[in-house]
Amino acid sequence: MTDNNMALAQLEPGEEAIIEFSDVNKWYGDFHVLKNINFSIRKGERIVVCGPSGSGKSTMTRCINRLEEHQKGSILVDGIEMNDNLKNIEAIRKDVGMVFQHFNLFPHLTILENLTLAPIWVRKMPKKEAEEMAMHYLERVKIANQAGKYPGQLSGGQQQRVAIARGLCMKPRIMLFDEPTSALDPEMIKEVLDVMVQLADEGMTMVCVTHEMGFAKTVADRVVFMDAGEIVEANTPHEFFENPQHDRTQLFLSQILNH
Amino acid sequence: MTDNNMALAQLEPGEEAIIEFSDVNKWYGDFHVLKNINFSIRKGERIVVCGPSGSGKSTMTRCINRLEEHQKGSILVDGIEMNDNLKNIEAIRKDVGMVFQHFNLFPHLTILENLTLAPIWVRKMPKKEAEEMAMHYLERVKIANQAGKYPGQLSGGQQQRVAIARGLCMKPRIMLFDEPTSALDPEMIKEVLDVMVQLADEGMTMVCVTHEMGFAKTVADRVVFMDAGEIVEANTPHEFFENPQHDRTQLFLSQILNH
Amino acid sequence: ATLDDVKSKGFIQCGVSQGVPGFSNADEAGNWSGIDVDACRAAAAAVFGDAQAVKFTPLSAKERFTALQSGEIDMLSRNTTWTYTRDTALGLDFTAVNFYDGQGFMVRNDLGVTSAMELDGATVCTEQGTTTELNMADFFRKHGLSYVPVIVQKADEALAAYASGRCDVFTTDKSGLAAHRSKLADPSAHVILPETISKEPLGPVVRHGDNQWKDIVTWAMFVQVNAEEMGISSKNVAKIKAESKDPAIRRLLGAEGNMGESLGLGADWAYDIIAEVGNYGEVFENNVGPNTPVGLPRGINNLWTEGGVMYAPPVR
Amino acid sequence: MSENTNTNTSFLNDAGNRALIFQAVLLAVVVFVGYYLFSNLQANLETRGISTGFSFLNEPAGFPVLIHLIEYTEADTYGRAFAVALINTFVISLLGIILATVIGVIMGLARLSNNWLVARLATVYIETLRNIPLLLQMFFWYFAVLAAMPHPRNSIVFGDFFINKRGIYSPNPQFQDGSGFVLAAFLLSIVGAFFIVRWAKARQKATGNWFPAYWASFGTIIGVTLLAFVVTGFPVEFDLPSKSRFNVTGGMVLVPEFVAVLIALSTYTGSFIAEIVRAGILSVNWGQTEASRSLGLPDGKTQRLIVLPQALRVIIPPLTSQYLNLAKNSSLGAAIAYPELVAVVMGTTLNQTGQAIETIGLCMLVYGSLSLSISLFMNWYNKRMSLVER
Amino acid sequence: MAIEFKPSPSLPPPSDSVGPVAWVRANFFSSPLNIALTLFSVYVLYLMIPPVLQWGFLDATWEGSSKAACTAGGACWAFIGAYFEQFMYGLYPETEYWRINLALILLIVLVGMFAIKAVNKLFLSIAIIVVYPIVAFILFSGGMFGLETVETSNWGGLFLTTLLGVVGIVASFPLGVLLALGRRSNMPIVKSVCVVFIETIRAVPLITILFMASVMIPLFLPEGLNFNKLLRVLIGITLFSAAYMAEVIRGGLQAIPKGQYEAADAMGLTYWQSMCLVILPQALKLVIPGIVNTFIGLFKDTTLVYIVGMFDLLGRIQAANHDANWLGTTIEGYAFAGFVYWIICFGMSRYSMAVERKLDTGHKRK
Ligand SMILES: Nc1ncnc2c1ncn2[C@@H]1O[C@H](COP(=O)(O)OP(=O)(O)OP(=O)(O)O)[C@@H](O)[C@H]1O
Ligand SMILES: Nc1ncnc2c1ncn2[C@@H]1O[C@H](COP(=O)(O)OP(=O)(O)OP(=O)(O)O)[C@@H](O)[C@H]1O
Ligand SMILES: [Mg+2]
Ligand SMILES: [Mg+2]
Repeated sequence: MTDNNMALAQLEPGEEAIIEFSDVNKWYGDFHVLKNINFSIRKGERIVVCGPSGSGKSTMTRCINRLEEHQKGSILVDGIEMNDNLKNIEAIRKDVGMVFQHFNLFPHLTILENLTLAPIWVRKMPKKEAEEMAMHYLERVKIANQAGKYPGQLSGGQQQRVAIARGLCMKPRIMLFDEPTSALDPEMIKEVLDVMVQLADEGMTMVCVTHEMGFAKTVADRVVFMDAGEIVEANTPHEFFENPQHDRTQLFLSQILNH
Repeated sequence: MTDNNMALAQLEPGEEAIIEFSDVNKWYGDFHVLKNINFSIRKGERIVVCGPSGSGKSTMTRCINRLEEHQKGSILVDGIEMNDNLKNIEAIRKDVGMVFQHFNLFPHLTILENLTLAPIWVRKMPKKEAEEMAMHYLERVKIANQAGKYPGQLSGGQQQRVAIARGLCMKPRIMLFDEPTSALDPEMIKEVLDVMVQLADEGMTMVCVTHEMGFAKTVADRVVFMDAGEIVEANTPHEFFENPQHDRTQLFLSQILNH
Repeated sequence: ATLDDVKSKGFIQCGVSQGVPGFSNADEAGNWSGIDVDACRAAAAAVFGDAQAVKFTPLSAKERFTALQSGEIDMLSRNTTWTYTRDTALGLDFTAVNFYDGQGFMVRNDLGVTSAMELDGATVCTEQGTTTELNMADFFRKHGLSYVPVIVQKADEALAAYASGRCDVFTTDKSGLAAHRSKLADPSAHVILPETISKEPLGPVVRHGDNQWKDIVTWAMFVQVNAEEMGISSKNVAKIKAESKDPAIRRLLGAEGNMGESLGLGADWAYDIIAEVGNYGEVFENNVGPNTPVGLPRGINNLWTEGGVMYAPPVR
Repeated sequence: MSENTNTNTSFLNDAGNRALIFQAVLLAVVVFVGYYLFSNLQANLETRGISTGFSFLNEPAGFPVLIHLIEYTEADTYGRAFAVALINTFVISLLGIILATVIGVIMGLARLSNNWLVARLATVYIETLRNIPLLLQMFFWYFAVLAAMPHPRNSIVFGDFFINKRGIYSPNPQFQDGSGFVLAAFLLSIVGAFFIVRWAKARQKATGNWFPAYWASFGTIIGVTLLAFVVTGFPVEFDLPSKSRFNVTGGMVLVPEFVAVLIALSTYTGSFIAEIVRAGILSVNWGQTEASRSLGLPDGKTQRLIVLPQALRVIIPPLTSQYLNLAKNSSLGAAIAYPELVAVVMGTTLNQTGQAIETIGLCMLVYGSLSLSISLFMNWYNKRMSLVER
Repeated sequence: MAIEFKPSPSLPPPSDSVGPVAWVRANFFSSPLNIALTLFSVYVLYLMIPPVLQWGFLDATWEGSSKAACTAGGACWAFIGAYFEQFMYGLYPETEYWRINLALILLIVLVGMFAIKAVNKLFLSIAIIVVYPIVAFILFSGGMFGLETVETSNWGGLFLTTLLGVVGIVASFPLGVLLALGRRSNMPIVKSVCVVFIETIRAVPLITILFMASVMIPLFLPEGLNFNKLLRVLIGITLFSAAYMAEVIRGGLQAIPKGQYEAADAMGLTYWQSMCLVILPQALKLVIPGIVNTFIGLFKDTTLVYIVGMFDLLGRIQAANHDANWLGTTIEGYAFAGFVYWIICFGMSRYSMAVERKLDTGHKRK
């Protein structure tokens, strides 16, 4: 990594970081999947992560809310160190919402119940209040009229919007998206991206793994390119697309933009 | 059917027909699926069959090697009448190769074993000879290097090419294709069509149910259009595409070419 | 200890057979009767002064010792033969003999067999887990006879196998043969062969290691024999207690002193046994005597004074 | 101080520590319960003077056993009686498994038959037997069918075969001098048959011509053996069964207890296997059959070369558990006087020796190892089959 | 210019390819083998049906008070009539039958109330799982509220069979869930304890477990501590079916996609919250057919209690078969028992298949 991008991966002194990776390493068995990740994310920043398949994008993202454990280095989220301490993990998960590629809605619960589950059981919110809040978020993703249905009765795009609303219901300070549109048909991708753009406009801190380069250009503050478990390049979208520093990045961009 | 197309469905007197449908009728229960099919195919001719879903294309094709029984009329293949006589059926099946939409390779046998199975057990060929022949055909479809693998380890396009090679291994005089490319991804379609074009160039008699109109234009001697169990129109590709006689054909072509 | 246990439960759990008329058998209403049942009732009368304070657990022969060892039952009264091994190695203690028996054979009349010596080559049915199984083996070995053993889990099923013709011979204790014969469709079509091939002293059994409880069960039986010897029966016991001058009788019935104390029981323990269950002779007559369907003669089970072997140590 | 409480709570909150503590507690509970039960047991055995240990296995048993495939008399030890029972359990399980498989395959195929009547009959068979308790079926075969059989005096007679309440009697071959020669001829012909098959395979590989090797080798075995008999002048005498005073004596006999257990076990398990076979065959895509047919393979070869090998992969895992069930269910034979493990060991032996812990433990051990070996074998077989796939 | 296309009319199929004649030909006589099979089947039916009809119905005797009344040569159903109440209730006092009937009706009403929308399902479940067993127990054993005490040794017949089956399955359910969760745990000791328990139980026959329960448990308890034989047998049956239940439930747990666990984790639900709220509701729904099948197996297996000296339906029939008045009615007894078991087990298996079909479609998107 050149000094140039390095600078963009680290923050200026004095800036407030909401997520901080220092020397993070992770192995699956013998397989070194994350190598020496050093990276900080400012409050309110919108990060897009891209890179070839298997490069460790998902793994890195999932380390942020401890769906995966890292073995070396430290991750600080909102000032809390990520370790085995259950209290810490709980606290962080309350603050971090996540949206998955395959939505992972709970099929046995209605849309409304999907949304109120965590507020009621984790935040101990009264049911009524939780439902009001849920309806609010459902309106924001424009499917309030589907509240009583089951996930199986919705289209993929609608389901993904519900998943986003479910993440928001915990009023997280950070939202993680792991390829939220890659399981969707083209018409539905737009629905979902629209909602995400809207969220970005509201100043939510976002980490989004995606190959939707249009989305990256519009909303990202920085684009991170990973390969083979390393951050190869991190830069503003303009710099990233117009003037990639690394030949690996150039190759990747040529492939993905031609497609 | 007008007399005009009729002429194209029937042969001139004196021409040698390798497949001959006369007044063929077939019912599934009460459902009249083939209605009065009269149609002859010359030796070495390449026929493309198209038509809307459910029109009886597959059924007609499968009658040629008696995967389906017809109830009225007669089908002659290579001069042999199609009836309940097991000897006849066996004789015809040796002469007719078939390629299915879903490949239907035998998953518990290697590619090579898939190819040599019928030569060894039906043609009583020595194993060594059968394997040499199989390798020859595998080379023709350009996957000789996969001979030792199992079907599950190949891509769809490769599997379909193996299926074609398997059909060829019986040295059939006629090859039937039932939508051989419709289960494939776009890149793979080309692989398979290339092999089929090559076959056509060698003068094999072919009956091919497909909606690949490009293929039809390039290789077909005649295109047959079916609807509701009838042959609506049968004509040279040029006439068929440029100057369809029937409104039904026009409608179908307008739909399929726009797509 | 078992006595404390029993007292706190309020009843004696007694293992009996699953249905041998005259020994232990339940009627349609589930009321149990028989010699073995009365042994349990005698103990209950001694402990509680109430012969009905008993619950019965019907057991097959093969279950019975385990049930006793494991503590599932407090006493076993299930025409069980007193043998050396059982007394010493099984963790059991035999108390007294309430019926002297011997093993015999039953066959169909129409076979024309008159002696057990003619049974060469016969198929023999018996119940599993009894001394019968062993005695039968010994008998045939001793006389060099061949036989086919069919050993069935439960007595009733062994009998059913015999009745259905699976076997030529049914063997068990002779009293049992008589009892079982009464359960066959046509009892007179079957004959009990004269040979008695073993000694079968039957009696209640308790767990090893609890002498007090063993004494209670033992002496409950002895009291009944002594009572018969002294001419005390359930009908006259109240009168005798009030009137008798015989110190032996007065001691026995608790009119004088407290013989029950050393057993941990009350002074009336013997009185209660006789009053509620009767003396040995009564028990015999009521359950298996000549006037019952089983119809056994008193034979060696008579008092020693009458030519039998029933002899109980004195209560003093 | 605050630091102190912090480390304290974080110790308990640490996921790893929690797991450790939880497991330690569980382990402690398991050990404690085990110890508690064991000490009670010891105390109880002690106070009641129950003998312990396995020395009883060397003492004479004194009881007879109806069916013994090894030499056994009343004078033999409990250990030998145990061995006899063990063999009886093995034999009934093995025969049951074979028979149940045959019945299951036939019934499974019959249920798929395109003959309506055959399919219905098979359905009735399957749905009836699998929904009735096995013990009831055993009782039925033993008590009800037995009662309907004729008395020995009125045996059903087929030549030298007798059928009556006491069993099925057949001649028992007694081998005389010279039968060694016949045996040798028999073994040789098996070896020969093996070579015929190998030769036929090689020839087919080389020339493609098929030779009916299995029939030929079958014929060879029969022919050579018969020839040897003729040459040696039939050195076999048959101990023929004949009626005697009580029974039919002599010959070989299959006693009703054995027959009833075998029929009940195999028909009952067969009904489950039939469903497994059916499901396995249905799981093979119809396209496979069509592809095979369009290659010109006749239906028989299609089934043998294409459908069955694929169906087997689906069939084997559930089949394994049926075999396990059958082996365990053989213990019900105890209820109808078949002298298998439970009857002899947990029944008579336990009763004569009073050693419940040892005898029941022994039985559980045997069944445990029986189950284990069947499932190990089937896993191995399964692995071999599925290796072929990928 | 373009010719209009009119599909030709569909004609009826030739008479020899449809209709009963064609059906018969296709199903019975399509090939020589088929003809042989048909003839064979007809012969089997001929061997079986007329004698069974003759015996079971035409020549049967329906009333009478002993075997002597059955003179027609056919089945002696009078035997079943005479013993019917014992077969159903065992030796339970006749005057108290209403208690069992009442408990049964209560159960049916409670379960039936699931169909009513207005009823709160949670309360109903609690009523069935917690309150009902207590009520039923009091009804059955009495000794309270002026009800006469009925010894458990007098419980028997179909009543006992059902009791064993239902209690066994209901009680083994929570245990099975715990064992299944334990077996999937990544804590090695928890996992091995569960694996050892499950595999040991599954390796041995039920009869050894029943035998242990009925005679050996007291050997492991301190002297004086002892409890009812029925209870001990119930514990044995429960442990036994819990091991099988655990495997069924484990199958359901495995079928839940990993994403569901992850989504629950990401929301901050604790282990037990995510199990109870997210995973188990889905997993259990998936394995309802498996649970019903386990129940069918258990229901049939309850007959083994007869071997340890309890008189369930089969036991009562076996006992009645030895009644001197009714000797020779063995087949009738077994036929009746077979019929009862068959109705119940077959009914349940059909039910489970229906559930399976419903779940199959229910999960898909329309
Ligand atoms: N549970 C696991 N065990 C072992 N290896 C894993 C596991 N999960 C992921 N991997 C491997 O780690 C590497 C990185 O995986 P990751 O899912 O983070 O990649 P990615 O960049 O998100 O790829 P994609 O674009 O395909 O989602 C891959 O090579 C993958 O095979
Ligand atoms: N086995 C069958 N039983 C009953 N009806 C059938 C059967 N097979 C096909 N059909 C019906 O016969 C009609 C013709 O089927 P066929 O498969 O020949 O159509 P097709 O022209 O090949 O259509 P597609 O393009 O969808 O493959 C359809 O309406 C179909 O539903
Ligand atoms: Mg990923
Ligand atoms: Mg088609």
